[in-house]
Amino acid sequence: MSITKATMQAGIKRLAMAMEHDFEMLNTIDGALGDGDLGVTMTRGMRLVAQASDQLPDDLGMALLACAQAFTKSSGSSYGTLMATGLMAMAKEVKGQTSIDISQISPLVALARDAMMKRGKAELGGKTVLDSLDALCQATKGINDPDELAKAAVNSVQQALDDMRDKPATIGRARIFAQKSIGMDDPGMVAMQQIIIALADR
Amino acid sequence: MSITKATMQAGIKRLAMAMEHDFEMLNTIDGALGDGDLGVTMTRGMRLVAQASDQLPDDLGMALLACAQAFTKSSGSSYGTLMATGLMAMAKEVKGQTSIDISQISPLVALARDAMMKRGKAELGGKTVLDSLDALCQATKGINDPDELAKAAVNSVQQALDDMRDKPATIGRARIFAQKSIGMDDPGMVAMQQIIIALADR
Amino acid sequence: MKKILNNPNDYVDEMLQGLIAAHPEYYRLHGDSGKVIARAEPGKSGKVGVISGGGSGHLPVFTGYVGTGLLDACAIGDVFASPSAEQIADTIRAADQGAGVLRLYGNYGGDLMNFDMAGDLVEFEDIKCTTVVLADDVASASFEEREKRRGVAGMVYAFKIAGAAAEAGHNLEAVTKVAQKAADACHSIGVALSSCTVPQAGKPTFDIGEDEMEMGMGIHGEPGVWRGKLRQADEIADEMLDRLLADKPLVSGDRISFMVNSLGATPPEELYILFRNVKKRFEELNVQIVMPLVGRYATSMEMSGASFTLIKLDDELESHLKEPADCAFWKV
Amino acid sequence: MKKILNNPNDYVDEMLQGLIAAHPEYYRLHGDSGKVIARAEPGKSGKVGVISGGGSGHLPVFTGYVGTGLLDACAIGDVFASPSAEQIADTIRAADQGAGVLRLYGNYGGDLMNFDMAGDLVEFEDIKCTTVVLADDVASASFEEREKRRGVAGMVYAFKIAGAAAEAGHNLEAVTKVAQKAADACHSIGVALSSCTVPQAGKPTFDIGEDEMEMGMGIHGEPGVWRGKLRQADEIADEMLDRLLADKPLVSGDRISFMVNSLGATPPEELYILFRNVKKRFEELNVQIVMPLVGRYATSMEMSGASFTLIKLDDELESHLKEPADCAFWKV
Ligand SMILES: Nc1ncnc2c1ncn2[C@@H]1O[C@H](COP(=O)(O)OP(=O)(O)O)[C@@H](O)[C@H]1O
Ligand SMILES: Nc1ncnc2c1ncn2[C@@H]1O[C@H](COP(=O)(O)OP(=O)(O)O)[C@@H](O)[C@H]1O
Ligand SMILES: [Mg+2]
Ligand SMILES: [Mg+2]
Ligand SMILES: [Mg+2]
Ligand SMILES: [Mg+2]
Repeated sequence: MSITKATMQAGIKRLAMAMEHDFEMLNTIDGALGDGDLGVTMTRGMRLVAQASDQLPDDLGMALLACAQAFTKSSGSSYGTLMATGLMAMAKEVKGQTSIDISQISPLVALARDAMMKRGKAELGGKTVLDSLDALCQATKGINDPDELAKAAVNSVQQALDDMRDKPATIGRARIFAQKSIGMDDPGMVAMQQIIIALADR
Repeated sequence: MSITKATMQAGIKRLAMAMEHDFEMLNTIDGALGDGDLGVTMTRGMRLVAQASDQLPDDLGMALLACAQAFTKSSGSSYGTLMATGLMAMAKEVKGQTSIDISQISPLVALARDAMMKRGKAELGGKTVLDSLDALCQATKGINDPDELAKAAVNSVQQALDDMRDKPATIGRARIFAQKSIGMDDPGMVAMQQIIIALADR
Repeated sequence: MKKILNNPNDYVDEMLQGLIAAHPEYYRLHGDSGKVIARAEPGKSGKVGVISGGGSGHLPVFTGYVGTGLLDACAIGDVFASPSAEQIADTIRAADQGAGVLRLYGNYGGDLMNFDMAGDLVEFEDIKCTTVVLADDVASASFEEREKRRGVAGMVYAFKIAGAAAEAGHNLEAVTKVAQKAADACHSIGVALSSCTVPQAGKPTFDIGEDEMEMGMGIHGEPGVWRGKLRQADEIADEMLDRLLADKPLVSGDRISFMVNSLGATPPEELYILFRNVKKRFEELNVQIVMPLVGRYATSMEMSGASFTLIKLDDELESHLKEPADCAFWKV
Repeated sequence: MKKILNNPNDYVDEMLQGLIAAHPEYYRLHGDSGKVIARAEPGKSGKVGVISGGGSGHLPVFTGYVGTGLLDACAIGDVFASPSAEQIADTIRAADQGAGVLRLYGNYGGDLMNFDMAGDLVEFEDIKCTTVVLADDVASASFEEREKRRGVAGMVYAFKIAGAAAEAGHNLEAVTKVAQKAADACHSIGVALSSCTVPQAGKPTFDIGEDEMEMGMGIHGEPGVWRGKLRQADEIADEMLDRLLADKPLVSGDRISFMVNSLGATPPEELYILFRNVKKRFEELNVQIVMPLVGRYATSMEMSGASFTLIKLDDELESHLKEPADCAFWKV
């Protein structure tokens, strides 16, 4: 099975709606340790992506680039910039392709993860969105069945949250509240869980 | 009976002590409608006058001028400047004299009152120190007996307070609280009452 | 009391010591009262002296405006208190270069008496003095009783224009005349959102609710026109402008300068939000704003709020306004 | 909320509109994001561009310092939020005169990512970019972990020095080198007495008792070193100086510049009281303060408090510091 422009457009629609739904929840969870704008970042970004969705090019690399640009335009917050970084890394890889085999997903996520690590100068295990992406990448490796893939993806980001919850924050605004953050979920990881649930259509 | 340098020095001593004693009271009463510095003004001024007292010249005009300068130096508040103005007007008049007959007191107070009216651009009846001085001037006119003079002086400033109490303030900082000031004594008039009591040694 | 100070009684002296330590190229202490500031380099001989003075707590007013093309000297009292007549007399002496001295200050009872009295003190020293009193706060009295108005930020325009005229070599009469013209051309109004604290008092001068503002309040907390719920920036600006324009109607083609001044705590961000509306309104009227001033020009320590000052210009005022001037707080 | 504003979401846009309306001789909008400010008159062809950017709410930082001998362009985000990578890319384009662009900004996670990403965006347009990151807040990390420190008011010295080097015609490598030298020479510390309010949040960023202060607090309210009873000005100044001098020991004969900066509400009166003690301390050390800066150079809207910045000078830094510069907020 493979992903085409139409699959992507359907995914964008679900994701944009999910982000509207999670607006308050993401702001609140970010507000507890940071500046409370994560819902704003995700809805602003996804509104621009959804607007561009009808005119997406068939080249999926160019399509992903357009999504990345929506994030660089709409916000300067860390998560928006990291999203753009990850999308750009994937865009570079699939440039020229009009479909992506689902077996490519795991290596594409790895590319995004690595580009984001470089951009944010952060390590794995630091209780950030990177840990969600790493879990996702590992869990989806070698899976060819779409249903199985969706299930593994959704489970992996939940598992990442469970694994990290009791660690202190080490990165971003939450770092200065390291002690307080123990037992609390990282907002960027929660956002990634909602993204994956929407894309996986679960 | 007449006033000499020695009489003046004794009066200064009593007045300086009285102003230390009334420091809080005058600040408080000024604070109710103004900026609460009237005690500060009077103690600062009288401390300088008391300091200069030992070296006072025999010429009572020059002696009064020295007192005036103590007030121009020590404070920029209205009352200090008015005191200096009144003292200067009297100083001009008695320049060259080494004694002042007590019958001269009423016309000297009139001179002070008029100079202060000019300086402060205010009228009589406005519930200010001018009304105390005017009452004082009227009440002491033509009296030659020192005891009778002292009694009349002390009574006049009390009477002035009673007459003005229920009028609104029209001058200085208290003017903006005109309504609130009805029923309250004017701080400058209270200060003049204490000055007269101290000088009259009652 | 959210103030950084040592003994409240030393607030003004220590402030002046710091000011002079930071800017010895502009300011020096004159005389021994410790509260008279003069230009580091006196004006040239034969120049008319321009002095001012008043209570502390309004920086850059008054002391800050001692400088070339501005004031020659300044007498500073305690916070919100007039300097003494003796200090003002010293200030006149510091500013005199043989051509007389203009006393240019705000309309407050204590200041009026002390500047007058200082004139008496220097009279016998043959220094000629003239007086111009700023009375620009339209909220403090009606147009018919203009002479009763408080003096507020319009002062800054008067300092600038009188200072330029003196620097240009005009005589005392001419400098006084143009200073009076500038003073008469100024119309101001303020709005306060929170109080300041006088150091020696140790508590806020007035109480005001967390969601309240007061229109027309004076710079020492003198009561204003109304107190009510805090409004939006554009509404506030519109009302302030309306009040100024009622006092001084303008017609298409008029030229003005305009100041949006912070009373202290209100940040420049918010002054620019106000100015945005001011600019629009004057564009609609086809009135040209020359050299707008947006910033902290006349303050009340940490009071929140802002004031507007409108000065209607003619050629003479405009050219003096634009001439160079230089002090630690303002360079033209 | 004691703030003068319209819709909180329009705070930054309206502020920028007002800024440009007030000072069209200095600033213009570049591009169509509405949040990139460039010099009204671009620098001359072949000049290295110097840009900065960051969150709003710190005027004159960042936008205010666009001007001759300072920044060429600036990207401004929402209050306390980084501008987007796209806006920064536009800023780089506005500043480029063919000789490359130095990105000079404060050490905050979001800004770092966005300035980097902006570099990627303009790379294929053949604009060469270099980076210098200010990390001068000694309270935010130890000397051993200097690179983790927050960037605060030292920024102003770096803008001035890099801007002067660029204006003098040095190439990108040389401008970058001296900017890095200036950044490394800066040591700052702040003390906060009260919070500011982010317009969109509508309530103070942090609570602090009426008689409390916090030593070492960051300009967005990041936690400091200790919180306790408000101390006297001289004690506060002494502790701040001691912390700076522990970070950067000085010896007799050294030359420095020194900034006493208000975070917003703290009035100049109190800055001068602080400076008085600073001056005395450096006189005792026989350290010469060149061009001291006392005023509001890097603020957090209406926060009360102050910061100190010490920059150790050598001949190169000192001469760039003294060269002319001109923007609406600062003229040298
Ligand atoms: N340097 C970084 N590296 C990786 N992830 C990061 C980094 N900085 C922030 N994040 C992630 O972004 C989330 C916060 O995003 P956002 O609210 O946009 O940040 P901010 O508002 O502080 O710019 C965090 O929960 C974390 O998962
Ligand atoms: N213009 C004036 N004419 C006459 N008396 C005045 C005038 N102004 C003030 N006073 C008197 O001075 C008193 C206040 O003095 P003071 O506290 O020194 O004033 P301030 O602190 O406002 O300068 C008033 O109670 C009043 O009696
Ligand atoms: Mg956030
Ligand atoms: Mg953010
Ligand atoms: Mg008083
Ligand atoms: Mg007083």
